[in-house]
Amino acid sequence: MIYNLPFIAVVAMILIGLYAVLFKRNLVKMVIGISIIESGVNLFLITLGYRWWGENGGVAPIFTSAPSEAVKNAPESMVLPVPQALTLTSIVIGVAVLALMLSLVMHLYKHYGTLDIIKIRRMNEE
Amino acid sequence: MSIRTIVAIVFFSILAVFFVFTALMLSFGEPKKTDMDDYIIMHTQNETGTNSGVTTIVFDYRGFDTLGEATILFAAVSGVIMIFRRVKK
Amino acid sequence: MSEMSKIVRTLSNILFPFIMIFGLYVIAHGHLTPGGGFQGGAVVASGCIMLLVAYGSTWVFEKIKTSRLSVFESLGALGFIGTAFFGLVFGGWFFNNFLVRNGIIFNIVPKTGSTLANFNTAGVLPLMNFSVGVKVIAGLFVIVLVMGYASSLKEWKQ
Amino acid sequence: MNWFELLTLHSPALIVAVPLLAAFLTPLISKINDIVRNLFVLIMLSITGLLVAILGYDVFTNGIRVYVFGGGVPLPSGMTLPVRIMFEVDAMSIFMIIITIVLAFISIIYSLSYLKNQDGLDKYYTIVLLLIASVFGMELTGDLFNFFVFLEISCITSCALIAFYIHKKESILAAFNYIVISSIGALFILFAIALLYGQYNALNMATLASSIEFTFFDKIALVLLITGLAMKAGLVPMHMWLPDAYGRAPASVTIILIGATMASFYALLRVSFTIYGNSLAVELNKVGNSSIKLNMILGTFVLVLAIITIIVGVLMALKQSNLKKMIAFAAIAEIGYMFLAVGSWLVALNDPNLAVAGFNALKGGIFHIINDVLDIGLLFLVAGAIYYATKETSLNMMGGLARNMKYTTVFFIIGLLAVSGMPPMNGFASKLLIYESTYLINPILAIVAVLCSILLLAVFVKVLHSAFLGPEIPDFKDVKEVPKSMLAAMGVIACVIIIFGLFPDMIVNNLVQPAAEALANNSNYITSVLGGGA
Repeated sequence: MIYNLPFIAVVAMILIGLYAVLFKRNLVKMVIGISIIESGVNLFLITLGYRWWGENGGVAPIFTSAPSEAVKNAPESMVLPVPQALTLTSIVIGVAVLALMLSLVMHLYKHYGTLDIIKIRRMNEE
Repeated sequence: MSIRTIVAIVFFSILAVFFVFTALMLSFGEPKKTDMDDYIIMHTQNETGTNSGVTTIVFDYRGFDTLGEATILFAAVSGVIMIFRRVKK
Repeated sequence: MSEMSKIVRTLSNILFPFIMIFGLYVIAHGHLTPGGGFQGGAVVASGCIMLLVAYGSTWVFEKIKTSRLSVFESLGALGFIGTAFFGLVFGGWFFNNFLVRNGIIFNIVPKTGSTLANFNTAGVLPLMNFSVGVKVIAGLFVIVLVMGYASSLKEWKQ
Repeated sequence: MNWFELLTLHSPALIVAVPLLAAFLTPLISKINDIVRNLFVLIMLSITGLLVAILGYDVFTNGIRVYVFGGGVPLPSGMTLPVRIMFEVDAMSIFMIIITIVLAFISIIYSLSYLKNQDGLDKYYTIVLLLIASVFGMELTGDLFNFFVFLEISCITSCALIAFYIHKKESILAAFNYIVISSIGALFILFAIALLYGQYNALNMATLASSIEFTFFDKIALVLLITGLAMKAGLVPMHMWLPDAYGRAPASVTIILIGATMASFYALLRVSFTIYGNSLAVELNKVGNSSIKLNMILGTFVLVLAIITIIVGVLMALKQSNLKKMIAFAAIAEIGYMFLAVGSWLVALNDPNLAVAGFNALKGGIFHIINDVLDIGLLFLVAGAIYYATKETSLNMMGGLARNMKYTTVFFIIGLLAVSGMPPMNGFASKLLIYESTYLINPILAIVAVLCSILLLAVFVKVLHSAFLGPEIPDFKDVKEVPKSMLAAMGVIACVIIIFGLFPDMIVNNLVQPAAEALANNSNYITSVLGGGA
């Protein structure tokens, strides 16, 4: 029923984030745009690892709380674990890049007094 | 409409076409090949002793990625401290 | 960021232990339930940042030196890479899980389903979880503390 | 198993782990005092240098070495696909690691005196060690997602280092531009890796290389990977961050940034030749009777961009007044030469009569990586020395420095001749290889390349005249020579340049030749992981 709705959501997030980075003039909005692209790509990684099973979908690959019939036919009933591990890494990368960019934006505001990238570039020219 | 925005619009539209095409062509819910993940799901308990499939990958099968991730956090923290080093009372 | 009102401070005092307990639980049971070093560390760090917001960054900055926090962070990172080097020394390969089945602690292989005796399993993983948890708590808290304190100084308010 | 075999067995992992361990220890050790910290960093770097030498000797004697993290055998029992992360070291990665360890040594020795009176130095050395470790990781790894993680570490660390002079507002802006562009590039690379994982459920480069059948998604993944990596390597349409980043960072940081850019160039080679190596001969469409294959399209695309890069790099270099930005634009032109060599090899891949010329072009391109790194590195060290002595970067303020900075002038002349490819220096050897082979493929390429190289010579002679010769400037009268360790760093590079220039075949035969062969055919790259399966 839901065909590839998640992938359309992924593309929407990536394009919105790209729009914010390319066309917005405020520095903080550019940083927000990059984190939107980041979460879009993370969603793409997660949705690649989904596997449909039975009538109510795949089960998380954790054996402590998995229902008994899911554990019996184990590999087919469980969702792929590798993309989830990759997304963990990519989320932490997003946090690190965000922290660095925001500290640079604070310094740019202290030096140039404005958050508008066009004004900053003009001030930087002369 | 400066040249910069025109170039940005062209770049944006090319990428938009690429991404929309990939989204429409991909099939959700039935991955083509899954043998690496099946191996991991079946061998988590007796090979690494954990019940959680994700944590075995994060710390044992692909532990080196997590070491890279820890260095990324370490680099970001020392980068931020280095950038704010002139902040004294 | 200046100090919050008395009510907010007392409430955050009450709430802080519960957030810490939950965060440490998520770190400790990383190899059984979903979660682990990074997620649990982020929860505890959010508890600390709640205190930072409640008490104002100027007061917290005097109390906690950033150099001591970065020492904690280096120790966490050393714990993690040290466990990897121990894997090289004992288990023969870098990042080898040498405690499963033949180690002294954390060496049992768990059974499916949530039984209480499962904590003592999964070899190297709990050690790595603890060190990464310490590292994430100290790291995230230092970032927000330094940014908060810098923004409260005169020169940043143009 | 005595300790030497043990060290060779574990050397790929230790080459990345030792700098990481040093980076984690530096904040603790720098609490004692500065001398101990500098000594500690140098000792750890020399251990890594020893490991690089051991691994290099081992790979050149008995072929590709695969190191599996956490397990022993690449393929777990009863599986055809590897599960764990693997380091795969062949002759090309050894070539790149040698460049990185040389740059790391020179940068640390140079920064001992160049940044002596700066504050925040313990964090500086931590981040420099992390950058060195991440460049090593990018060049050694055999796993695609692991490459992305190390690429991201090199992004963050080089952005923090570019913003080292926090009191200068231009360097903060340069760092912000750099982090924005490289994080978007890295996200495109991650999207491409996710696409490839979705198709083949494999992240290992060798497994991907053997199982790729160039479907629709592989085309998109190839496009995204090439744009992301070309953005990091500084190809024309996305090169705007490079002059600011190289120009505003301290000179010792710029040396390692050049190494990081070369690592992205190596990754581009690795992706297009090893992972997509088997599908380069896929026939895309037919024109008349001749069939247009992927390598023709990719080759012409890279060649066109290379020519534009060279022209833009040289012309912009003419216009600059800031010495460091001028050298940065010259660096862009040099990257254009490497892409020229790679593009001509791609174009000449399948037709028999041009095969030898194509392979010579690839050898010239790879040899040019190490030459360019040394020449541009030397020029940046000279620019740093001038800044250290006179606190002046714009050219029209300088003059008559030759009187009391004799050694720096000699090093500048050597660097000047090397960059523009004059005979005694190493630039000539590799550029000659590139000119010969591209001339056979398409004469216009060689003509444009030679002209731009002469223009480059004109640019730097202008710099020589305005900065070093010329009349005595009153306020530079008491300028004294730069301290010993900076001269030593520059001297080492100058000697290496002259040695490479006088005996180029020594380097080409036993260093560049195996690297080019390792890159040209990916068959033994695949078989060493999948065990003869492919």
